[in-house]
Amino acid sequence: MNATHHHQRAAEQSPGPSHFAGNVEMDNVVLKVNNLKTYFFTRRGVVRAVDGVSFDLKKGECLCLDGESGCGKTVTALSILGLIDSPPGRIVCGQINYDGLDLVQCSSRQLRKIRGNDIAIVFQEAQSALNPVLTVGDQIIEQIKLHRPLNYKEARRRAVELLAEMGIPSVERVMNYYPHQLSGGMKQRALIAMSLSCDPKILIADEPTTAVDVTIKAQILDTFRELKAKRQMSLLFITHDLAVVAEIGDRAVVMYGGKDVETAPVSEIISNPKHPYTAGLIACLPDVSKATDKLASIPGTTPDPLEMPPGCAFHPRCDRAMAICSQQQPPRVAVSGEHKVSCHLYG
Amino acid sequence: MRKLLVFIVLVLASSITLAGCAKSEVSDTGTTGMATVKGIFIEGQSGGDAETLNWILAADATSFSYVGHTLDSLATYDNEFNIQLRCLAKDVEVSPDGLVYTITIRDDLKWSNGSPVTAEDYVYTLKNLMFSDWLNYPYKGDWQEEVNGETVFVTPEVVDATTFTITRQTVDPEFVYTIYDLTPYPKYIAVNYEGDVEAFTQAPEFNNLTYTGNLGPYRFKEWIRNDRFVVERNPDYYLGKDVGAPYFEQYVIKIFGTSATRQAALEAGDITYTGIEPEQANKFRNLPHIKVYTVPTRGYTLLAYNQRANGWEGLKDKTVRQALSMAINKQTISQAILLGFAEPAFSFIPQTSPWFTDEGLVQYGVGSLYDKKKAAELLYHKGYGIKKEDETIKVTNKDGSPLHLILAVNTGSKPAEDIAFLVRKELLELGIEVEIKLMPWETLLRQYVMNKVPNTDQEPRYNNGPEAVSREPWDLLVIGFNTDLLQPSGSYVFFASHGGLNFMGYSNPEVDELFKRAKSKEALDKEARRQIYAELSRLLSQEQPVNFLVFHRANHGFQKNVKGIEPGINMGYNYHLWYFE
Amino acid sequence: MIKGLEDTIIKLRHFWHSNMRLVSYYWERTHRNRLATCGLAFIVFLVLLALIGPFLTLDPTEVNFEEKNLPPVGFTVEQSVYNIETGEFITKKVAGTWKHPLGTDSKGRDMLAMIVSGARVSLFVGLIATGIAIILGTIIGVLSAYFGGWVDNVMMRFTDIMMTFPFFLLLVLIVFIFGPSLIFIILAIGLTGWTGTARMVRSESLSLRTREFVLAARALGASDNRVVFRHLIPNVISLIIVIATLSIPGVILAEAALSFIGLGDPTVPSWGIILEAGQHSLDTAWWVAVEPGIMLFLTVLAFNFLGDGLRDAFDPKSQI
Amino acid sequence: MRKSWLRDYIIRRLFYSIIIAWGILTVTFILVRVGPSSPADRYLANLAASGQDVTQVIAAIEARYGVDRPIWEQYTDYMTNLFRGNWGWSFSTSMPVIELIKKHWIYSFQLILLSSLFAAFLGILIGIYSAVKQYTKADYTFTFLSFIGISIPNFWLGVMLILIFSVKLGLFKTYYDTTLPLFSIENLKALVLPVITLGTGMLAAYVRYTRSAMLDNLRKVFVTTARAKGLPERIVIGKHVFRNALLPLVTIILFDLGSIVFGGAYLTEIVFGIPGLGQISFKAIFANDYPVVVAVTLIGTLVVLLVNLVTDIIYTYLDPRIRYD
Repeated sequence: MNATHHHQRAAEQSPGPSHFAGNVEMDNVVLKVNNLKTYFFTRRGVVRAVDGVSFDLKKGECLCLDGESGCGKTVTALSILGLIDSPPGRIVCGQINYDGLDLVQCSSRQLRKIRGNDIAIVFQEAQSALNPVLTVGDQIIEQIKLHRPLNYKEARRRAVELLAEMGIPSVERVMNYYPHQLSGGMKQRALIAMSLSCDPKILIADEPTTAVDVTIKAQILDTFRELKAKRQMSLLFITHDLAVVAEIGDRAVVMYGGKDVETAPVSEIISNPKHPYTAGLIACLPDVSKATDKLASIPGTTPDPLEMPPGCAFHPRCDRAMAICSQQQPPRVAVSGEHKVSCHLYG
Repeated sequence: MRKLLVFIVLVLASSITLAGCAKSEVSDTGTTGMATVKGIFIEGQSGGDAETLNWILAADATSFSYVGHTLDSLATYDNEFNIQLRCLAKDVEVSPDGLVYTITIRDDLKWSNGSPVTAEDYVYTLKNLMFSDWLNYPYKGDWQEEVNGETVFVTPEVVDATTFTITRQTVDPEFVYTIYDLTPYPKYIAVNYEGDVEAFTQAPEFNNLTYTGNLGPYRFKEWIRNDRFVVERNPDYYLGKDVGAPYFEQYVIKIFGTSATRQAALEAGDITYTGIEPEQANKFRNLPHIKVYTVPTRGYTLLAYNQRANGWEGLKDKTVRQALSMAINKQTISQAILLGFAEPAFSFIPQTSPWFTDEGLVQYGVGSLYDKKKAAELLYHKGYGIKKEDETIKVTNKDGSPLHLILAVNTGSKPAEDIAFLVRKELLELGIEVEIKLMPWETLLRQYVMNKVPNTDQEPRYNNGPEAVSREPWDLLVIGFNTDLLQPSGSYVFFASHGGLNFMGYSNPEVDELFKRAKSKEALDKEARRQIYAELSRLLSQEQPVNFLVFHRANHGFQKNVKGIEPGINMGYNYHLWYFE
Repeated sequence: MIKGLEDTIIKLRHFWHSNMRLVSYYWERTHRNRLATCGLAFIVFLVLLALIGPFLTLDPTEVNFEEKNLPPVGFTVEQSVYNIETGEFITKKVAGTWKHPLGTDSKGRDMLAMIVSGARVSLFVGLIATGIAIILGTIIGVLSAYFGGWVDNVMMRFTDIMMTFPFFLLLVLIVFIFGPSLIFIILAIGLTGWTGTARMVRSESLSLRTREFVLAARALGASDNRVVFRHLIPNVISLIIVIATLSIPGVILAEAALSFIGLGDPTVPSWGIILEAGQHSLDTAWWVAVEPGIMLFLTVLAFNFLGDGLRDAFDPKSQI
Repeated sequence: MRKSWLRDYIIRRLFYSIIIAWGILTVTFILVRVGPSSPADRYLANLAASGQDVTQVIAAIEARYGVDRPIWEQYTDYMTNLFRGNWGWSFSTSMPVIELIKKHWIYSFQLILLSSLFAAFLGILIGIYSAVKQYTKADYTFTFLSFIGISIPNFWLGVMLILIFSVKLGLFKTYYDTTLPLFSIENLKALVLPVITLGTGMLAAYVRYTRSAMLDNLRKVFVTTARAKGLPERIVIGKHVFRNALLPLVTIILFDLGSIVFGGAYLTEIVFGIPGLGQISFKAIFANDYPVVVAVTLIGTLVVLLVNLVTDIIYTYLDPRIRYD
């Protein structure tokens, strides 16, 4: 109660997102997403998959996008790369600033130059993210040749190096393997190797640990950590798993119903969640120290994307909902320098 | 080569008969001076390809016509039935008793290897091939006669290199026409295959006509099955030595799937000649680049009355047949169905035959003898009918039950089908219900035409005696017959009691006797024969063993630049003298 | 007694409701597809035409050579008759009349009446032959899947042979041998056309066989008969409906093709038979070939539209 | 590693194909021979006209072609000869069956090949376009047209094309001209209408198959991966999506190729008077010429079986996941 009060005050002192636009750390920001809205215009209605998301990605940091499935994380990632299927999807407003460019306004040719080269992405299911009828080698070489002026031999050599770097055994053979001949972990690594093949400045990882089992998950997280350390690149890590966030993230953006509800450094999110939703998520984390019979969970289900509740989308599930919650969108307030939250509790 | 008597009423615009031989002398049109050898003549046909060029094995007229381009027969005739003896034969002489035929062939005839064609080749062909048991020439019956109840072959004999005789034991004044059609096989090749039917069937020389030497206006070039038969100009042709004939580089017979595409090809100028259907005749006449010739044919369509045990009993009665014939309008058939390209028939001898006479001919189905009311009355008087209140007569069975007749007809022939429907319509007006049974030609033959005596192990034939019946019962049947203009006696097979094709079971001793007399010594006298045919015609027109319906006319469409054509019943007889302008 | 009746009624009502819900659900999904709706409407129209049309039109067998080859309303053609005496043609212009709105054929039969009675034949052939093929295919497919082992092996090898057999040639052979009667044509098409159904039903049943409710039924000791007829077949019904709808046009076309090459039943005027006659007089009376062709085309199109719509409706994958 | 199982598989399939071919051969032989009609049928009427004893002559003619013997004997005879490479003598066309086939296969082949190429090329292009532009006007138009294409009876289409383009407009000959040199523009022109006739149905079907196969793959994650790599759309569609869509397409196209040999090609040949194997075997059925019917059926069957086998083998290269065990 006390903490809440404190943050409320802090928000009053530094109102509005414009505050950190002029941040001194601006040079450090490699990707800036501002008020991004990506809607899907389907026959049954408009799905506001991403409905006003803003965040910065700084150089060398690992920013986690967290939230339940369907909250718009993946769509945000795809919007950054301009990979929204159109129709039915469309970025209706917002800016994505990268390297002096607004990616939303970029021509598809400019975007293609950035994709895979400056910004790469790793999808969650390596099984379906790799083309089943092309060899692993071919798929990596293809990307290298696309962005680098290398001949086939050189591209191949680089691909072999990358795979070896990812810790894949007998690389030469694996190059000629088709995806189905690899194990799940190997596939994931191959995919990561592919995304790294052009030394991207930003790597987006879309739930790379969801489809694999626990030991591999740990290995992959290790890989990412090493990468970040070694390569000085920014990582946008998408996950629904706060445990993963805690393990790898520097900062986190919590999303709900297409909106970023809370943004803060990871340590603060874990120790001092402001938004009731974030708090709920953290409460759901299995805590080994406490022996409880059952896992906690947030009551209710994620809202129907076609019928988003008015006001704060979370209010039907929120145990601290107020009258205003169902009427007005909560404003974004900064509870501390790096900690922002959208909730009427702090308005 | 053989002319076939029964025709499937299929395509009425039948192809012209390209005579097995043609005049050697320049025809009096005197146009040959302008003729030069050029161009390819393409004849369009629909209705199937030939089977074989090895003609002794053939069953179909198309096969004989293909071979005819490369191989002349002994003799032929022109449109006025003048016999042209200057073909392969120099002379065919009949002894006064009508038994010995002496044939003298030309001495400049050569096989392909250069050896002369001799009388020996002819006699060999007759004796060792056509009369042989191993080869089973299907039409050897033409060369057989009945002597003391036994069927024997006529006797051919070589006299010298260019002369041979054929001796009969019985007189047949019209046998000479069979001889005219004779073509030879080369003995020097045929001996290699003698006795081995399989080898003979597959003999490359016979199947590719490589032996024909100078015997025909054209030489075999190519035959693509179901597509085209191509012969090329034979520069050595014995009749062309002086005049340079024939004048076409190639003669092509092109096979089409339908008459529609065939005619369209003529219109487009893709082909030189084809038959024209009645519906199209006027259109083609008005085309500037086409010349249409309308000529009589040998074909006639008839309605057979089943007088066997499985037909309606009434049909055995002459009056009933007459009454039915009286109810069917032949004008409608010739005008509405065939659009004028037919004339009413009253007997089996058409107007175009030299033996035709209309003296005493009873003309059922036209004029005053097309009278439904009278027909109904006739039937009523025979007991087949009931009078209704308004005095009109409804034709019924004798017991007053409705009369139901079965009319069989083959499919694939539009005129035949149309006629069947017309017959049904006409008879319905008398109160007779006619059920039309449509079926393929072979089915019609096997189940309705062929017959056998029930409960015996007889093989079905077309006429298995008076007790025989067909497998399926029928009453009426639409069919086409060919008549031979020069030898009408051939029609005995249809109308004589024992005639091989008398499937309707008609029997009249008087008719039998007349046919016999037409083939006897008495008929050697032409006037006597004319009398016999007149009597036959009159008798059959009155007896109505069948309802003779119409004789057909055919339309032949040519590109206008084809010259030298003499239209007529046998218009192809001089085709080797045709040329492109 | 009354209690039993009540139970039955309740059960029936329940059955009716649950099924009607399903039916209306599928209808809703099919209906959404505009083309499928058009197809269904045309088929309904066609069925009505076939059922009551013959009572409204002229007699299709009535010939009248005085009125032959009349063009459809709005067209004029020239017709001429040859005069054998003068060698000249008497030509007249003939215009289509409302008595024969679609014209007449070369026998003067009313084309409209023939098209209408042709609809009867073509639909009859389509439905019966498809019925035979579908029933055979379903039985073979279900049994194959259910029993597996050597039964499956034998049946599927036989299906393989049938599938490899050049279908149309087989059809032509059978009809040629047994004669072109409608019954044989239907039987020939039905008896040769089941292979696809058998394959599809088999694979569908194979996946059903391992599903819980079948396993449960078998565990509870249900007889083979019961499992096959109560559990397997009802569950492949939707698949079968789709196959049937998509097979009917094929069957109608097969009959027409047979007629076209001269192996149709000449006594029953199907569209194919009319078309065959018409192609010989394309130049004189084009409408005789064009009209049945259009009907054939529209019918096949309608069934394809409907079949496609149904497939989408029944296919859970295509849910949007 | 791949080779050994593939070889075993091919051997197994070949063996199996031989059995199927033999089965079909036997059934066809029996079907043709048990029919009520006889090769002598065409003599029926004319024989009687010459006053012959029909039965005797028919018996003689049947003996000439060896069809008077017990069917079992004819069958073993035929099979023995076939095994020795002797395909028999066609008595309705008077030439060795093998010669007949040698002379006529090319007409069927060029028709089928050109139609397939035409249909596959255009069909795949339109299908891809339609899928990529899903739910646009162009897509709806092509989908609708493809429905029309599969519904139009191809023999009727042929007749209509002749009526319009040959009869009314005079742009083409009303028949196929066999005198044209095989590799010439004229020949290509002569095949335009037949190819359209035969190809339209196939084209429409391929549009539909391609469209749905492409749609199946367009939404897959690996396509997004490919785009995320920065690949141009042309390569994403052409290489990544199409390579995957090709799998079902190859089966369908090759399967169609087998089935049209005896379906549409048959009718097209008849409509346009193309003297191909279809037309030849069709005439042979009516003439009871069993050596031709059986031989053509056998060839058709072998083609289908071979094509199926080739499809399976191609498949292993197109889809590395496939293994036949």
